[in-house]
Amino acid sequence: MAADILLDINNIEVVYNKTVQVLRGLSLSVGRGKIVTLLGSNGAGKSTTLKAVSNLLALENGAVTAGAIRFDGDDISRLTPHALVRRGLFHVMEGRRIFEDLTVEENLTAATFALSGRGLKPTPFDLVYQYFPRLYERRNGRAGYLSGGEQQMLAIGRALIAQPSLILLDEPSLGLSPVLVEEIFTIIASINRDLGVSMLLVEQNAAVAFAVAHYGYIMETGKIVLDGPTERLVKDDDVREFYLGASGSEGTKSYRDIKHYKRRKRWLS
Amino acid sequence: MSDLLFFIEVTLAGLGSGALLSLTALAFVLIYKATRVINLAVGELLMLGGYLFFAFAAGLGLPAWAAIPLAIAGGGLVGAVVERGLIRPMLGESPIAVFMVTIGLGSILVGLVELVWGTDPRALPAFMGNAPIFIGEAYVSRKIAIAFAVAAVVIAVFLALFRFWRGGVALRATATDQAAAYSCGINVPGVFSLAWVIGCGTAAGAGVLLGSIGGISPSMGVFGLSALVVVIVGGLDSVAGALVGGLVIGLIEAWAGTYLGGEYKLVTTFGLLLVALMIRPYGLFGTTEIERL
Amino acid sequence: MTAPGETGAARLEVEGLSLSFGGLKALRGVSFSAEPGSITALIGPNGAGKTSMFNCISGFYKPQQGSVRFDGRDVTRMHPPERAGLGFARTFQNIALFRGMTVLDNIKLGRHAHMKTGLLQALAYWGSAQREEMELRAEIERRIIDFLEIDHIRNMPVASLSYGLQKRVELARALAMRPRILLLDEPVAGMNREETEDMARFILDVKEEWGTTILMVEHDMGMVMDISDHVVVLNFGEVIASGLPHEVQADPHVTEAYLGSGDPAALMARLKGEAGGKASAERETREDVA
Amino acid sequence: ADDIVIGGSIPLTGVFAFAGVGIEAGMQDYIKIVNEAGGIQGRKLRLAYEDTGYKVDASVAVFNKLTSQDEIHLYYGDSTGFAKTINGEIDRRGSMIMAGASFATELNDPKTFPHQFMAGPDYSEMTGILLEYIAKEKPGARIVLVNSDTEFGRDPIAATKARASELGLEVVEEIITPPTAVDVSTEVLKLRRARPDYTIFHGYVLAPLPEFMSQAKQLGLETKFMGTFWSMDSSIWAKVGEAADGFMGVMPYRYYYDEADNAPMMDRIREMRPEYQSTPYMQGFLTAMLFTEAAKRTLEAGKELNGANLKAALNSIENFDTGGIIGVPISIPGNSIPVGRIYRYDASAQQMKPASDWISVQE
Amino acid sequence: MQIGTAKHSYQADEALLTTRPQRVWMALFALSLCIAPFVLDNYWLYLACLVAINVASATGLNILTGYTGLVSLGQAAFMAVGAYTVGWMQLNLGTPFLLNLVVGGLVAAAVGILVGIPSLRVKGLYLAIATIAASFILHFIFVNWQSVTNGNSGLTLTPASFFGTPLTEYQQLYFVFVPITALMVLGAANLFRTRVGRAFIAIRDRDISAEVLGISLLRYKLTSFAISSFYAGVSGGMWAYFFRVVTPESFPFVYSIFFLAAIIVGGMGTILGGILGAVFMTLVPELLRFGIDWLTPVLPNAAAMLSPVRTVVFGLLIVGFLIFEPKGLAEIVQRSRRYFHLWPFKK
Ligand SMILES: Nc1ncnc2c1ncn2[C@@H]1O[C@H](COP(=O)(O)OP(=O)(O)OP(=O)(O)O)[C@@H](O)[C@H]1O
Ligand SMILES: Nc1ncnc2c1ncn2[C@@H]1O[C@H](COP(=O)(O)OP(=O)(O)OP(=O)(O)O)[C@@H](O)[C@H]1O
Ligand SMILES: [Mg+2]
Ligand SMILES: [Mg+2]
Repeated sequence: MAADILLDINNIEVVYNKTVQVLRGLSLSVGRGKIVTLLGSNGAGKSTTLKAVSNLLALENGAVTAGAIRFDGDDISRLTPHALVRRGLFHVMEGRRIFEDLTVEENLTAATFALSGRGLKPTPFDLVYQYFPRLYERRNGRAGYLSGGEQQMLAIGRALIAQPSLILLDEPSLGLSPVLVEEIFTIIASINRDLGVSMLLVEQNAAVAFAVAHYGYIMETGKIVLDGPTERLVKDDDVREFYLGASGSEGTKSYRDIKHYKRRKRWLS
Repeated sequence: MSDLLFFIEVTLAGLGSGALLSLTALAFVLIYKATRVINLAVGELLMLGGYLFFAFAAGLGLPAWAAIPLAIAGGGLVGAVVERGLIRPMLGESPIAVFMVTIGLGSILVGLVELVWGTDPRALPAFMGNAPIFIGEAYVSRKIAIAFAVAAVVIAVFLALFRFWRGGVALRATATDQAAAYSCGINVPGVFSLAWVIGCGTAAGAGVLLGSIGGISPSMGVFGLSALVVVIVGGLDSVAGALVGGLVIGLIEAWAGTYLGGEYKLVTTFGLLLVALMIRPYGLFGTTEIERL
Repeated sequence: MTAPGETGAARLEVEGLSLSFGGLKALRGVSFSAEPGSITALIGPNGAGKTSMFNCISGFYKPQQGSVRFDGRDVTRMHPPERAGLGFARTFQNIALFRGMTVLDNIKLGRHAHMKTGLLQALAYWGSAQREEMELRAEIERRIIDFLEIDHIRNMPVASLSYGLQKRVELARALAMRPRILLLDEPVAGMNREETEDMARFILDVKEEWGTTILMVEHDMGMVMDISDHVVVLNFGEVIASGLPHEVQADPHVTEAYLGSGDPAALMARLKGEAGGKASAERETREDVA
Repeated sequence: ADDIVIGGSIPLTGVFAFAGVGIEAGMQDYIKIVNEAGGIQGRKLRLAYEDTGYKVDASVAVFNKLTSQDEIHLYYGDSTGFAKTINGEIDRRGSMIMAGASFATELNDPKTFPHQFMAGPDYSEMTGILLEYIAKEKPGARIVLVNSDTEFGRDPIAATKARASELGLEVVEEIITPPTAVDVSTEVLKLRRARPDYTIFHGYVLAPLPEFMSQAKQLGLETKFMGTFWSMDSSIWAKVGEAADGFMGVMPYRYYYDEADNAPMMDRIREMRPEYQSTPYMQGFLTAMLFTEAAKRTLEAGKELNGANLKAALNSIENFDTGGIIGVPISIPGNSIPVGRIYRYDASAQQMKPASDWISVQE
Repeated sequence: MQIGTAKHSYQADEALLTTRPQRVWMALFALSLCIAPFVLDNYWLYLACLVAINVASATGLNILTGYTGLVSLGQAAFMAVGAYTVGWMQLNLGTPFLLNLVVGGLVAAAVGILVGIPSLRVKGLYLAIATIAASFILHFIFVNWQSVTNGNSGLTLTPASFFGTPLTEYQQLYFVFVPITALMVLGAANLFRTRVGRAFIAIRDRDISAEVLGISLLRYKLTSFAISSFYAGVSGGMWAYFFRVVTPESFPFVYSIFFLAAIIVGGMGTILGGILGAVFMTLVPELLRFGIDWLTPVLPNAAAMLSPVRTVVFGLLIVGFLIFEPKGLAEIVQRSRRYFHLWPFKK
């Protein structure tokens, strides 16, 4: 395995409740220092992929039944989720999942457990407050009362505290205002650039995902159907139509003009 | 004897038994704080603690200073086993389901104790001495005074721990969202085990104290119910609540028992519980649940 | 309960609404109105108070000041269930389907406030109770399930549905409420372009075929600008702009507080173009642009 | 001929197990004695019983199970609740008489409970016996009643108070304890304030009596503690140790170690069982003896074994010699045998020593 | 308009028993219920009556806890209210027993509403504890309201009479109890075909959004308490006629736990679950009795182990079901139904 590959997912299959197969031979890899985006329609299995990597599947009664996942060259299938975090793989879960009952500051404190046994200098909380000044204002309030966007900031802030080498980001733009989306993606890009953190980014907002990612995968019902460097993907006709909302060669089409029939995706045929 | 002195003595006795309630309530709180489980088997673990002490002290003839830590450790061990075997498989199930598991556990423990030691009540070997204690002129039962001191120290230790130790955050984080706690690098199974071991150990210790006062029997677990009232009044996730709640309930029981009659003890506390819940649905110091749409 | 005949789109007016939580002022004297049969979009930064506004309108929060009027009638002090009876229907930002029920039952539940079966009739399930259920079933099948194209999932438990479908079931349930005003809280959040298109079509069809007044919170500017008739912008609990979509879009305050550059291509260019520089620096750049 | 079956709902486990185990042994032993002597008119006696855990519904289930397996004319029931619950059924069947572990005052009423009886005094008669004793020892004594807040505990309160005032005794305080009380410090404070000469406990087996007594001792209270039948077993008190010394109470039977001359049955028991047998054992033994006597008298009179005949036969017992189980000849005019004796616990000997002669409160 | 799998009518689609095998099985079951009293001995009839009583009460609790999500540990206390009401009416008014049962249910329902009031503010397990409190307070009332309850000694009832015949034998009681219970179960099943039942489930799943969707929490939480305790009251009334003695200790707190355990073992939130759970939890301890009978020759001490073993088994059942089959017996039945598909009624 090439040394510049940080995360390598090879042909994995995932089954929930011993019955529902969700991933069917999915492979992808994340290069060191790169942002890789994973796109796909709802229910394709993107979140499942991330949970398989961070070993959180078991909590939802799911299991990886085939294939291998390597992080930094090691097989991680036997590691507990927290041990994995302490190795530098941090998962920002779908739906924010901040600790509602804890204050903002305690949420950040909780994330310091990721540093246990790594001999790192603790991250100053100020770093987070610098990126997200709003959090500073509300640092002593219960996180459950934050608005959606503020909660998303906190979730990313926790990732910063953990000083990971790879962040799995599950739909960070969900429910954020456009300006915040830009802001957060700017921050994501700068974390990647300045701190050299690699990222696997799952997004529905393809446009911004492509803006920060170096490489992209598109998945459909449990498999990768298309991949390539971002520059190439954004030129693909189907990607343009189904993810970017462009119709043919003209610009973005209006939602008012949507037809009541749909064209089939090429990769489904 | 003056009425005032009598009142003071009753009050002191109430505070003393209240401290025992607080200690038992602490077992509820520790487990709830980390796992969001109301462990209804606390009463039975307390009983088990009494029997373990009995086994070590009367059965093996160990001195009290050895038998007490052993009984507490035994309770902790049971806590670890229970957590591993019964609670962890229930991760992610509804709180009611886990609550019922602990009810089942209580029943199992009672049955096992009956199978091993039979149903006869027994007295524990005395280890606290007999000389009565007088505060000024007021009499305090020695055992109750000792129980009070022990409970005060233990609760103070936990209050300090939760205030100054990062682990307190880990505990509460785990309780709020296990997956998220994992993803922050918190050793969730570790936190679970720790909470159960300490919680059950505390219950076992309380059992030794209680048993040395009133003797032990398989049905002494009902004391857990009174302690449950305490945590509900104090707030399920608050150590301070356990302390204050225990003392308040202890006092009220003592006053009601003395001035109204023993049959009024339970009604008064339960009546008060209902009133308290209507005013503060999450107890005096409990955290309100966030409800947003 | 709705008096017979009171159907069709309603006009909603919010006047001087203020709401605070302890020291936090979530809404400060907000006023706006939603015209009958139109789509009004409520937009604004995160934490601006949009969901809180919805909660005040549907009665879940009690505002400290101001009023909510429904077709001229003051409903500010009314309990949520009564409002549902009047024709307030909504969906939720974080999906609030009843996970223990099937899709069909979830949808049926929406009609609750308009049904009459009492406890005793329910226990006997005889006569009018049975008739009422049958009518409801027929109407749901005819008007909602077919319309939203969810016939294949009607008997599935909602928990097993994908996110997009769950959102659609929420809409279906809201439609079963015989809405005279429909509140949609982020109907397309978490959806890809394709699903967003579907949802946009449904919303437009509801407006056109049912003639319902629609009030919508959404962060997907593409959709908001395309389908809404009127846009209200909240920031820090205050209305900072309102008007036609293109007017609002052009408002510099709105751009600064909420929209940003609004152009992913520009974002991409900027991110890719710059090799160094801190985020804060970039924020300044953007302000310069504005 | 067919066996004569004694049915039994017996609490071999649960809170009352210590009693049930003794009762079962006592009944089995007496049955053995009868069978070895050829049974009743050649018919062997047999005990068919099951454990109830001292729960009423379980007792009823056992009753129904046993009665649908065997023809039963004699039945042993385990609690007041059961005795009352099954009473209607027994009357309806009219085929049996029943005795049991309950000495509830309420059951001592042949009108309401025509087919039941108890092998000893009822609880009010027990406290009555205690009061007789007190009135003789210390006329005008001050008394405190301590009762548990249960049906069992409250049973004799009214009768005790009435009887005390007849005897010129003063009930200075009534203490009711919750059924599960362990910590009794406030109650002891009340006791100290009342300064009684005698404290009568009823409604407990053991706890919280020892704690009561040791705290009272710590406080230097002079009061004498007394109890009723179910807390009179000396083996329970042996476990309590020194604090138990001086505890007194009423007991309708002789103790296992009572070596009185005119008590052949006691010798027989010691012969059959070399180790100590509890007071419930005596109760079971005597109950079986009275069952046998009733059945024997009925059969000898050539009558059918049914409830009415058996009860009539039982009530015909007069000046009956129990072989020394009870120290005086007994009669059973109604549903109880109102005889008993005061014993005092001697901690050094670990035995109950007689403190009075046999006292009868029969009118 | 519809294609493929469309049902002929919504009526058929909404029926309680939708398939032919279901209907046939139900008919067989009903038939065996009718035959049972003629073939069972007194002991089994006794158990059958007890099962009927427990099924009625468990179904009630299932409505409250399984469907509405309000955990109650007061079901036994509500039964006691019904039992006392029935007992008092029987002794003091001599009214017909069916009327007594209904009034017993209504009084219990009224008390249930009162006890349910905290549910408007208090949630989850806090509420469960509030119901414990309520049941202890009720117990206090039973002990101390001498004039009505006769204190600790309780009420001793005369037998119920049906058109002049006193119902004293288990067989007679069976013929009364089983139809009453069947009706109550049917009523519960019907409930969940209508808006009332849906409202309950909605409250269980998420009460605050249910409110915004038009369901009055005040109304429906209290309704659920009322129905549940009505069922308990009627069941308690039957209990009173069955055992004919009602004392404060007749309905101990563990009996409430028993019902909660029953619906968990049976399956929360399914009608079938309430029934199966009550049957199972009533019969298992008795079956253990037979197990001990067989063991006695090998283990002379076995009899003395029955009660602790029962206690352990009771606990193990709860724990085991929750861990291995959280949806309870009802799920096992469903699964085997799927497994056997339409056997033996293959089309
Ligand atoms: N805990 C679970 N148990 C059973 N099935 C599950 C579970 N979680 C997810 N699934 C199923 O797995 C499939 C993939 O789900 P996943 O959440 O990975 O999709 P996704 O690509 O992240 O979708 P989205 O864009 O909506 O987040 C879906 O069909 C979903 O129904
Ligand atoms: N129940 C509550 N208690 C305390 N604060 C609250 C409560 N509900 C909302 N808030 C606060 O009120 C403000 C407005 O929240 P609201 O949810 O209305 O925002 P929003 O405009 O919907 O944002 P988003 O677009 O992120 O959903 C936020 O700061 C939030 O933290
Ligand atoms: Mg996802
Ligand atoms: Mg919002």
